[in-house]
Amino acid sequence: MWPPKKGNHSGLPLPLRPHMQKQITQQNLNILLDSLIKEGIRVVAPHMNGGTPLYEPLTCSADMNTGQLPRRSAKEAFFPVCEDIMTYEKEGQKVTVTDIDPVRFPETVLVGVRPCDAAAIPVLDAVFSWDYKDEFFLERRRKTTIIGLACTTADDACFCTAVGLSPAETKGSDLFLTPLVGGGYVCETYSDKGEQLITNHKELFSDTGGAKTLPLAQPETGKIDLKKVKAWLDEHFEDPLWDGIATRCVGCGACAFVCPACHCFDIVDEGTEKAGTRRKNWDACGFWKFTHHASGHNPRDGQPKRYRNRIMHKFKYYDDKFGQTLCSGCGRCVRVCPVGIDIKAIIDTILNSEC
Amino acid sequence: MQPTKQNTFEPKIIAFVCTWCTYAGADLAGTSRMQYPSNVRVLKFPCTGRIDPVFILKAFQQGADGVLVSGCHPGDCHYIAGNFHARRRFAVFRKLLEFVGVDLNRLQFSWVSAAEGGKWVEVVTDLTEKVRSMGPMTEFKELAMEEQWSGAINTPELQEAYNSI
Amino acid sequence: MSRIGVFICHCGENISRTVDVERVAAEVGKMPGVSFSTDYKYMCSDPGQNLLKNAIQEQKLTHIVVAACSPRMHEKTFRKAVEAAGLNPYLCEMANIREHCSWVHENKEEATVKATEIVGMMVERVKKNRVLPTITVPVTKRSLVIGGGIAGIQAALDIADCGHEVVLVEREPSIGGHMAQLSETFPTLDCSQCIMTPKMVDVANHPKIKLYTYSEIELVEGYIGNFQVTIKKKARSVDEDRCTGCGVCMTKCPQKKIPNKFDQNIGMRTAIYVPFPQAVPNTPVIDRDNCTWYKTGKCGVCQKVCGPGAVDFEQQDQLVVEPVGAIVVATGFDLYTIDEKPKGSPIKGYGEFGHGKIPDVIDGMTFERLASASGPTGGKILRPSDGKEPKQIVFIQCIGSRAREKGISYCSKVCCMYTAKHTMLYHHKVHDGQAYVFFMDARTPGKSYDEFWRRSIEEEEAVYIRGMVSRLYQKGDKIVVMGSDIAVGVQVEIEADMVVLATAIQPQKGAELLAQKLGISYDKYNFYSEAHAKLRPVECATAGIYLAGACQGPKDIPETVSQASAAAAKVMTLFSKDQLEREPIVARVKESGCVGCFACKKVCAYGAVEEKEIRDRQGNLIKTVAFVNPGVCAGCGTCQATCPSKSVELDGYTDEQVIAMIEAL
Amino acid sequence: MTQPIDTSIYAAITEAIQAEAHRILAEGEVTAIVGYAAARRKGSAQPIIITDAADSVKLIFTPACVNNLAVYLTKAKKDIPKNGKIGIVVKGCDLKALSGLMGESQLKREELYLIGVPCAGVLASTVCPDQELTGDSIAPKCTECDAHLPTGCDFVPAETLVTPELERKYAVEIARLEALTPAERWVYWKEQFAKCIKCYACRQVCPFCFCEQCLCDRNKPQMVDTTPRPAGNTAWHIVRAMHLAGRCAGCAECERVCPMDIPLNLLNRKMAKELKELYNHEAGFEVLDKGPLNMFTEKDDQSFIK
Repeated sequence: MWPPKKGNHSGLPLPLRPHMQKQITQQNLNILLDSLIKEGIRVVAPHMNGGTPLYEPLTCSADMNTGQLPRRSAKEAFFPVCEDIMTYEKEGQKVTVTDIDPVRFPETVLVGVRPCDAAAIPVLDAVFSWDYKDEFFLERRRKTTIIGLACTTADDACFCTAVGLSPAETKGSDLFLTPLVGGGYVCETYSDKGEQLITNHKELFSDTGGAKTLPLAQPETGKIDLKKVKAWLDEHFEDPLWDGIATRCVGCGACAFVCPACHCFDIVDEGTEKAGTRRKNWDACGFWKFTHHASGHNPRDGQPKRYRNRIMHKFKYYDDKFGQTLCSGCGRCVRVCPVGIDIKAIIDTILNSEC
Repeated sequence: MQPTKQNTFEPKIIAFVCTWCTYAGADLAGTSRMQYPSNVRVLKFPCTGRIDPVFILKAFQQGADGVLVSGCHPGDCHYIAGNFHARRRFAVFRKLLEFVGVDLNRLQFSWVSAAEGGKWVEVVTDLTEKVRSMGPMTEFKELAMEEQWSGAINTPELQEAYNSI
Repeated sequence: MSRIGVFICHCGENISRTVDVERVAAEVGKMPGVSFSTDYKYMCSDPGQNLLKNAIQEQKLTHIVVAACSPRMHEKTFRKAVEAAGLNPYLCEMANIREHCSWVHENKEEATVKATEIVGMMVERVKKNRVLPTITVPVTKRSLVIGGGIAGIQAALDIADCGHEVVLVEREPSIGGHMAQLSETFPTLDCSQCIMTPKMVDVANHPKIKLYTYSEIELVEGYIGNFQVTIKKKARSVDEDRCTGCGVCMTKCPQKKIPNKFDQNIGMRTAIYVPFPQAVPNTPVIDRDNCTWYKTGKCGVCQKVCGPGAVDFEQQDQLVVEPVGAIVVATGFDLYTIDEKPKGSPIKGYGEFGHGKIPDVIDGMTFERLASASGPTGGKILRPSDGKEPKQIVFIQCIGSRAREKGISYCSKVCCMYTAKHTMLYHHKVHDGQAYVFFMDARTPGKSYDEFWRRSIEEEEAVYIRGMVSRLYQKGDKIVVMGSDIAVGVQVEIEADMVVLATAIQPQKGAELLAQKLGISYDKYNFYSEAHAKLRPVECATAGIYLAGACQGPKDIPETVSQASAAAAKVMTLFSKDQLEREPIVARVKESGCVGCFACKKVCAYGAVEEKEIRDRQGNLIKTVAFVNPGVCAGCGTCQATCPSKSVELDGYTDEQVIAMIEAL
Repeated sequence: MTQPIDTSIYAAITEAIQAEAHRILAEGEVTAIVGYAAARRKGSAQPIIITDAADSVKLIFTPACVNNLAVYLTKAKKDIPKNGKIGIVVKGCDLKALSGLMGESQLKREELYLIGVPCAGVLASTVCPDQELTGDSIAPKCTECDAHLPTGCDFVPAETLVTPELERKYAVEIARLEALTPAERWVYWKEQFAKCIKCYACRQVCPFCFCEQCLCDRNKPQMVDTTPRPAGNTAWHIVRAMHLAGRCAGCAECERVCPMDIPLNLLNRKMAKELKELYNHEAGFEVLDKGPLNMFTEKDDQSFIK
């Protein structure tokens, strides 16, 4: 199985070129979502939880609020914060283990997904399906339709354009919405699932009437030469730069947990002697425990080594394995880092470094 | 403790006690053949100073409807001052639990000496009666069943189906 | 995988009457990890214990739960049995289904369910039990006795007679303490010095007793069996080895008018002095505050007259370290001094009864010195003001004692008896005099005590007036004492020549400072606290330290002597073994997790937590962590509940064990 | 309440810090200085550790200098090479953490060179770092600040500053929650804790979470469930609040860095309030031998004990 073949291992249908182009009013979009909810489909969309924007299941379309980039990425629809994978029960000397059946995962429509979030999802397909096929991830992928939404605003943490994406990037979306001046959206389908959704609710969509789309966001960052970054990383596993940029890292998992592409997880058993559950939950390479061996040895024994792994994994290792970059420039890690570590600034530093 | 009859709620009470005083007081209640509700389960410690607030939290999480912490009267500590340290620790911890929304009627602290078999019976009976009238401690039990939305496997219909059972 | 054996006891019918023991055994047999489960009529009987032992061997059991009575009853029994069968005793736990279940519930169903759960809880606990080896600590078979009064002397002699070395430390220049000051003792009226001084000489001559007088405890380190005590030998200005005790220096000293504390400041002494003629050792001390040499640099007469050349003005305080295995604290008492309030004293009500203002108002101890044949008046009762014999004398009891409003709530215990004695001594010496006693109650429990008190009234003609004195003032050369006789209900007014106050017994000044050095606890009056008021009355909660005499609370001489012998017996028990064995329920630090915040050290009442430096092979300091001295740790576990990272753990009550029990419910 | 707050002296403070940093590094009084430097995003600041006097020009102080740099001095978090004294830029609130750490044997005063910063306030985590400091944009902790001027430092720029009276945001919120029923409070905190993803940013930035291995990372026994489910989250935050009781002096870093906006400092302030009422204890104003939960008096309140 090593090295993995680059390409599609997931068995999921490859995205199509835009196939169908339609238009929908805001009102009809709401009707669509409400009817989906009524059908028992889980509709997940950006929503304000108190003051915090998060992707969450809606009980009513009116709760959708696409005004801000959700604090956590859309990856959790496929790779939950925490999920059960099996349960155990002991009686006497007998142990009964019951696996969680992915068939029970709900049908889901993920709507209002930002391009940087949607684009990261097919990138994750690669790692969850190259040697071991992670049915937990793949079943959720199969059961989910992704409706992307073009960005009209960006802040100075955004850098999707720098990693070759854009506020109009359709990668990863089954259906892609671009807001129109005066309300409503242009809808383009990029997969059978997207087409199916329109076909099933034909009455809510109309043909495009040449209405003008809203001006899209223009993140201020220029393009990064990812090849050059990788080339530098290929040569600089050991470099004084790492100490310089990561001494201040305090070793939390905030960057990894909000990242649309980070996908490390831990498996823990929770419960008592008599019964319990094996659970899979997010993990982060910034934690000291991440590579802590049972022996007490820790090969990544300092924060710079851990932070180096984060950069290496995103811009070198994943590329080596799957030919893709593990960063979609959403800027979440830049915004949440408690000590202001800025991945964009670090890439800039790498590019500007002498050798 | 499972409900013995339908619709009668029997609370589960966990008691963390000091071996030198309250445990001995409970022994005395036994040798004196006093009677009290069978709901309490006693965990013996060398001293209330050993009782970590996490144990109380854990007890609630494991389904306790009421928790009792009982040790030696001030000045009587077998280890000089363990109960004084415990007193401060729990004075603060109960305020924290109250602030996050735990009804303090479910958490009782007492001093019961080795001679106070009667007081042990009274404290246990009162707490059991009080908690029985309050009904089950649902907060932590419900919490244990909850998932992040992304990890939930039951769809709304399933949820409804569960609820109707 | 553990192979747990569970044994359910019927306790005759005590348990089986309300608990269906067969059902419990069957239910428990199904629990994970339980490989053997049975019930038996009497587990604690020989056949019961044999059942247990055989099962351990036949079933290859690794952990044991005995469900029976309270572990306070039979835990030791079953742990011994388990040990005899080859298992570590700490792999055996008891489930209390008698006192906590069958005896307190009547409903058989409920009791059976509860018993099953209790056993289940202990099954989960025992799985997490670890093999705990018994802890042994070496014992230094030398003892320190602090205080050279009758308590310290008795304890020192008893221990030394047993063949163990004793280091006796006394703060004053001579041993003897308060008992040496007394004239006669109740209830036999034998002369105190006659019975005391031979014991003092025994101490001085005992080959096993090392005596440090004019010395104080500076520092106590270590723990039971292994204390290191630093003693400060104050400069005597006289070389003890050279001095022959001839006393010429004292006769030649020009400073002759220094009030002698031993004589309650009525008698006078010189600047180079021994407190009293029978002092042990008989080596004088120079009182540097009153010595002309130290004040002006001139004089030096004592040095000139000293034949052996023992006087040494340059002598310095010395620190000596003595290793000992046990400590007896016998620091005695002090008297409530109503005339002057000691600095910082919380006691209210100083300056009452004219004490300190009216010269003929004296305290009981001063009366002892007046009555003593070796005292300043040669045993004659004479007024300090004019040296006349008082013909009317008033004794007032409970001065300070039992006065809650003043801050001393306790009874000083000896005053009733010594006041009765004083009336007799007075009557014997002043045949035409009349003694009056104001008292609240007469407390005379003790062998021949009440008879003694009645004798003072019936034969020695003392007049006892039940009631307190309301006012007392000087009128000419008389002292007018006004009070009420509540038994009769009349006001009483007596024109007395002399008034004697029975002042309260208090701990020595600075008692709390010594307690802090020793790491022992004390009550709100600063009396030292015993480990248990009834069952461990001579031991401190701090292992290896014992109490004797009035430092623990007011006591008379027989009681003091008994306690001193008891303390000596405790010391000898400790010294009877070369190694001290103790239950291994002690805290241990997991050094890898410890960050050295020392919260554990801050809450440890025993001073068992020390700081330990961890260094790499080059000797560089990696970190400083906590270390629990297993010899000192008492096993309360307060450190573990306090440790934020749970890097200290109490063996026998680990978090794993506790959580397992909670999770079993 | 868009009350403007005067931060005009911050420029002078920046200059003074730079000059002092240059001097102490050049003269070898310290081997490193922990301070703030400008970052890429407009107006933003980030912690910086400098060892070269020439780098002292990088040091700044602005309303975006939000971090409590004390976290860099505790062993479990960071190992700045300790071959000499360390200089550190501290606001009054940060200084309180330092005194706590000294009381808990984690730091020694003589190993530090404290550059105290008179501070009128810093920006809330919810606003962009280029905003003006006002009564609205100020961090909630600054509305309750009682240490605008740090004391006992080795160097403090001479300026004094006027600080406006602001509504005490935590006090108001605590009072609101206290007025609710336990059930209502439970609902409130349940919603808050449900958001937690166990990224442990709160723990990692906390100067007092200096344990090498957190109790909540242990699995023998598992005292607290580690998964980010509502049950484990609730237990984690309760245990953390208890461990900080009597120690936390309110730098509010936990709350600032929480990517899920959980009002963690509310718990800590509530605990501080209780400790003040019960034992008249206030954390951080002096180096204490024993914290309030490592000591007792015989007269402590026991009205809650039967």
